[in-house]
Amino acid sequence: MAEQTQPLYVVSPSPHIHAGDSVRRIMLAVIVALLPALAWALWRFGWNAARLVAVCVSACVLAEWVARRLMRRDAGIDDFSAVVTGLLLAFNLPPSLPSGMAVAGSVVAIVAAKQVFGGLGYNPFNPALIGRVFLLISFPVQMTTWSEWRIPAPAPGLEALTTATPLGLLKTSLGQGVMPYRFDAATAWQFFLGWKNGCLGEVSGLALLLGAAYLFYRKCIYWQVPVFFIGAVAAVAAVLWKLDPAHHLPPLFHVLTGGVLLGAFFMATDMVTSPITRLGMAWFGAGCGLLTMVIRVWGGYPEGVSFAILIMNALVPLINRYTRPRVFGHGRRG
Amino acid sequence: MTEYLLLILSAVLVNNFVLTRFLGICPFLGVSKKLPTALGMGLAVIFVMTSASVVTWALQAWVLDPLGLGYLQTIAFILVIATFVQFVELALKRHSPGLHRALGIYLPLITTNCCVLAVAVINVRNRYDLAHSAVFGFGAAAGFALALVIFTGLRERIERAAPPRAFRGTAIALVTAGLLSLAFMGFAGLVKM
Amino acid sequence: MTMLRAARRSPGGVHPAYRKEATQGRPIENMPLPPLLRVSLSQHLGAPAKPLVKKGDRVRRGQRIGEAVGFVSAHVHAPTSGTVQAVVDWPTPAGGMQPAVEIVPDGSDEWAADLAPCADWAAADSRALLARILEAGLCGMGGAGFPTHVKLGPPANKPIDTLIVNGAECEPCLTADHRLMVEQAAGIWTGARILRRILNARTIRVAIEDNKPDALAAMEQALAAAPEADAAIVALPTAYPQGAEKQQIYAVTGREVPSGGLPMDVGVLVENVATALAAAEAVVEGRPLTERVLTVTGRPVARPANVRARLGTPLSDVLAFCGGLREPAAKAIAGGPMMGLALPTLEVGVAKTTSGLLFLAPDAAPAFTSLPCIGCARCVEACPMRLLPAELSQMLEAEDYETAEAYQVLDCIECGCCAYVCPARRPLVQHMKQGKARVALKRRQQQERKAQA
Amino acid sequence: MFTAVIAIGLTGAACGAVLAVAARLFAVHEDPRVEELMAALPGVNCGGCGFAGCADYAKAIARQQAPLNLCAPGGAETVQKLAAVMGVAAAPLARKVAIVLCGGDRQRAARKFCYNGIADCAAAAAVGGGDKLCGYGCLGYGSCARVCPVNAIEITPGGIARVHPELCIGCGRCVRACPRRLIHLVPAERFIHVLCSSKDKGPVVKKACQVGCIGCTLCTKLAGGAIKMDGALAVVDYAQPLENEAVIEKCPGHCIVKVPAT
Repeated sequence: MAEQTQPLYVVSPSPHIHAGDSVRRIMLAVIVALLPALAWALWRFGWNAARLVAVCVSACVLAEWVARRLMRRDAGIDDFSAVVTGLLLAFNLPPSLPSGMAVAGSVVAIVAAKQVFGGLGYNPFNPALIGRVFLLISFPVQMTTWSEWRIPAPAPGLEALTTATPLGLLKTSLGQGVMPYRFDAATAWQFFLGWKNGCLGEVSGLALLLGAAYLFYRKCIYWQVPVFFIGAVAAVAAVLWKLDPAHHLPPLFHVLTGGVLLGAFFMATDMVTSPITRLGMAWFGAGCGLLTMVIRVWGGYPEGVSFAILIMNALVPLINRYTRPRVFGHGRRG
Repeated sequence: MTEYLLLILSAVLVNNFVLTRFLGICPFLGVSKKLPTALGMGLAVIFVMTSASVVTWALQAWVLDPLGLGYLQTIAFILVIATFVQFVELALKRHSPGLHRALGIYLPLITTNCCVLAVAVINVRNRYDLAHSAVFGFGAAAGFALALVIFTGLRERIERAAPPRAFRGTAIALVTAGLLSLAFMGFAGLVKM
Repeated sequence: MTMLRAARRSPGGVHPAYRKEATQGRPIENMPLPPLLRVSLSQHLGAPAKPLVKKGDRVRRGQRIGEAVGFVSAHVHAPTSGTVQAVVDWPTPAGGMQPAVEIVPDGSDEWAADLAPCADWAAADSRALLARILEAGLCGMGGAGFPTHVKLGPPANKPIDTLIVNGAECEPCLTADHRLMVEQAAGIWTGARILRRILNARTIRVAIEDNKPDALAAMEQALAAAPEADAAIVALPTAYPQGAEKQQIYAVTGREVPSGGLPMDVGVLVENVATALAAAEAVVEGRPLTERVLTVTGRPVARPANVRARLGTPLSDVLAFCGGLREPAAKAIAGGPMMGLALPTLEVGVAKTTSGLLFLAPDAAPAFTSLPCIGCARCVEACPMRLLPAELSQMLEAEDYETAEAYQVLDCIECGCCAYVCPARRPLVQHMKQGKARVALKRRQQQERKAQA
Repeated sequence: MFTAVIAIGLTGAACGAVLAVAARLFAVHEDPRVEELMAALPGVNCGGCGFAGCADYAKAIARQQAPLNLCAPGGAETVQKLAAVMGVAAAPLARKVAIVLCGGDRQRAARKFCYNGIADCAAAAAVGGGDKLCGYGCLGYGSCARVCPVNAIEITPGGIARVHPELCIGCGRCVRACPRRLIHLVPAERFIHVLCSSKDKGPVVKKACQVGCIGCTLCTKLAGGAIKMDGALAVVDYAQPLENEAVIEKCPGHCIVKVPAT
């Protein structure tokens, strides 16, 4: 009937061409986008940053390799997703964190938050954030010891060194109704450039924005999540600041401090754990921003970004279900 | 009025009965397969817990305390809760057999649901008056329903996941519930009780 | 007012490199008769035709050799004069086995005078014209293959006011329609007028993508030469799937075909330019459909070309006419790279719906994998029907057909945009096809059970 | 102590009264036998009886709309229990196991093309008519193995489905799952089978597979009526006994095999 004219043809369902992107290239793009923040962290925190990043990335990759072998699955480390998780986890750690804890956080992030569900694409929660929250709750002291930074004192001319983060100061001093320091254009510029302490990756807003621009260019993230996230933070902060300027700082402060920029552009936009419809992404971002401010202003922790994103990750299946676009040919006259 | 609001807020978010106090885990795992069933279970639990709080408070204040029978608290409470659950089961069987069949064994199991008994006992221990008991009962049930609905959404997602053979089914559900409660810890200290 | 812009931009869609340079400048070449023709009796949607000839019969070109069976079917005609060698079951591009008539051409190519040519078709009654279209065995030549006479006979309560002639040819690599528009623009306009006469529609719109400037110019000149009331050309922005029926109707007229409905529900009808030309030849010259133009292209092909081949010409002969393969090909595709059918063998005859023969070298044929979906939402972005391919494919993998039906899997037009952009290279279109088949089967079973109860 | 008994007794009485009223208000009639039938069924919910699960099958029996011997996994003793509940005598059911009537794995059956797509038989069969040259053969993508509730079907390294008779409970899910209808339920004790389902003629089968039935009809003579010809394909008629092992050696197509009976 059909003799073999030449080697067997490959037969597959349509389409037979492809846009060319792959999971590996996306993960590489995210890594490249993280490089500016990494460079600033190395420059700002020196050896500690290098140590932590190396420990986290290698621990994550090793944990993934071992987990995949135990689960007798293909060694999935070639898609660099473990490297991304390691980098993002390191960016969420204080520079002085001991390496042992960083390894523990990495193992929890990769095994408990990702591989136990079957690997990349099945995890409902952002692995790096699970690792960070696990460490924050297990080792509260080590996770909240920071490096020093020069504080613009309330009265001009006075300079002081402190190891508390801008948000930490806000939480403690505002408790007694005292404004920790004046927050003006110069301080805002100082915070934006990165002259403050905090976790490795969240210090320099400028570096994060550079990375985010690259991600937009490579179409790895959509604008809905970051814009609504930062918008919600700014909106809530603005309302509170208007109502009671004595006890609240302006919205620019809340956007430039803590993990908002890192969270909005890199953590909340993680493809696997964010909604797939544009409307859903908007709700997701707004939810993250709102919860961040609720925890920061009324909650027990000085920083709420990690918890906010994790809680919104839990809501993603419901968001996806209720924000479906109107199918072509339905609705108006369908 | 804000006091009641704070009470509800603390019962739903800060000390969520399922995610922070780890009560009512068996219906939480058993009924979280399909969203409509979970919603049905949530409403049933809200009805039972709110009414049980009121009646148990009355029982405690008017019967057990004056007669000094505090030690019979558990038996009396369970008696009342069982009656409410049986009442709900008969009503559901009559008015929505679909939901009744979907909830299956988990409807009568509300009797043994530790959330219901816990809310009654907490009301008594915290010396809440009638209004506070009812509000706290409603808040606790709302917290349970919220956690159940969120978890059902997650459960439908991880049904499609491919965990290793040892983790399939309830094991992966428990891991997810653990991570969810980790996330809910963010609300710690939200309300200064 | 003969050149219009698109009324609306249809949602979603992708922009693949359209790789038409190899053949868009080359005029159509007529292919000589092959040693053997294998004419399939199932070249159209609907029931395959019933063979009228048997082994040893002598046939002439245009003589009917296959009778349409039932309403949705089409006649099949002998592509040339010769003797019938056999009537045999043969694989079709889709892989099923259907009857086919093997004819050995005798080289005289003598026409059978079955259909009388009628030049003044404007005077003829529209029902006679429709009968001629049925007689000529026309079917959609864009790729679907829906019998044209069925399409041109909508029920009375569904009037058609706009006829759209589809010259978009949004599939990359294919240039058959493009060359037809450049070389036979007048014939296409005649065909369009005939179709409008049959439908007594008010407006004619010829939709062409703006990446074919010479085709736009040729069609505009032909229209200027013989001006026509309420007829215009619409230059659509180049995008895939601009040529899909529902998307083109929305882009040209702004109307949205309802889900599960047909274009006639919104008073529109779409016909391919090749079908319009074939209608003109059937009516004016009295010639049934016996040949068609297809693009033979792809890096492995020695001499890519647009070939006018007789229906039933084995694709291996068409390839030989184009100089054969100069490097091994991994895939042979009937149609375009986005919606074409990968062929197991080249021993298949050219059908009325074969718009192209594309060969992909091993490095240019990306493979599907079963990697898990990472929720990057690019397929949601690309889907022209605004479905959620990511969610649907995961549901269909878990065989949850109820939810898939609720997520409107039946509205999927299998255009391939989602699988084209999916970074995890998942076979999304295959998931959709399987899902649609299972959901349709489930609905049929429910109807049967309801009918019994 | 006395007041305790009175207090709790009164509370109990009050609750009892409330429930009594509620029971009458929400009365719902239900056939008591359905529970008993449910208890008798194994509860595998495999759908082998053609109903959506044991509950539906029990309801159908209670309404006398279904015979008692449809439950394959339950086997003979379930039929007895159901008969006891309904007070009716019922014919015992012979145990059946599934078998895949195709032997041509990757080494012995030629391929038509390299398939690239979902690893599922129904999906693969829809693309280009299946990647095996033989249009009737087993594609080996495991749709049946995934559906089997007791994992009795194994996909051999050669890429063909093979049923382990000792594990099979005869529920029939694999029969419905196979897109090429290659799996049949046969009596468990039978051990001679024609492992081919190709209706093509001899020369076509010879080119497609080394272990295909070429329609030589030799086995029908030897088996004396236990094997009949369906066109060019030899088909075992399981109603008739078949013991003659000579068929196995004599078959030129090597497609008649001895499968160890359980």
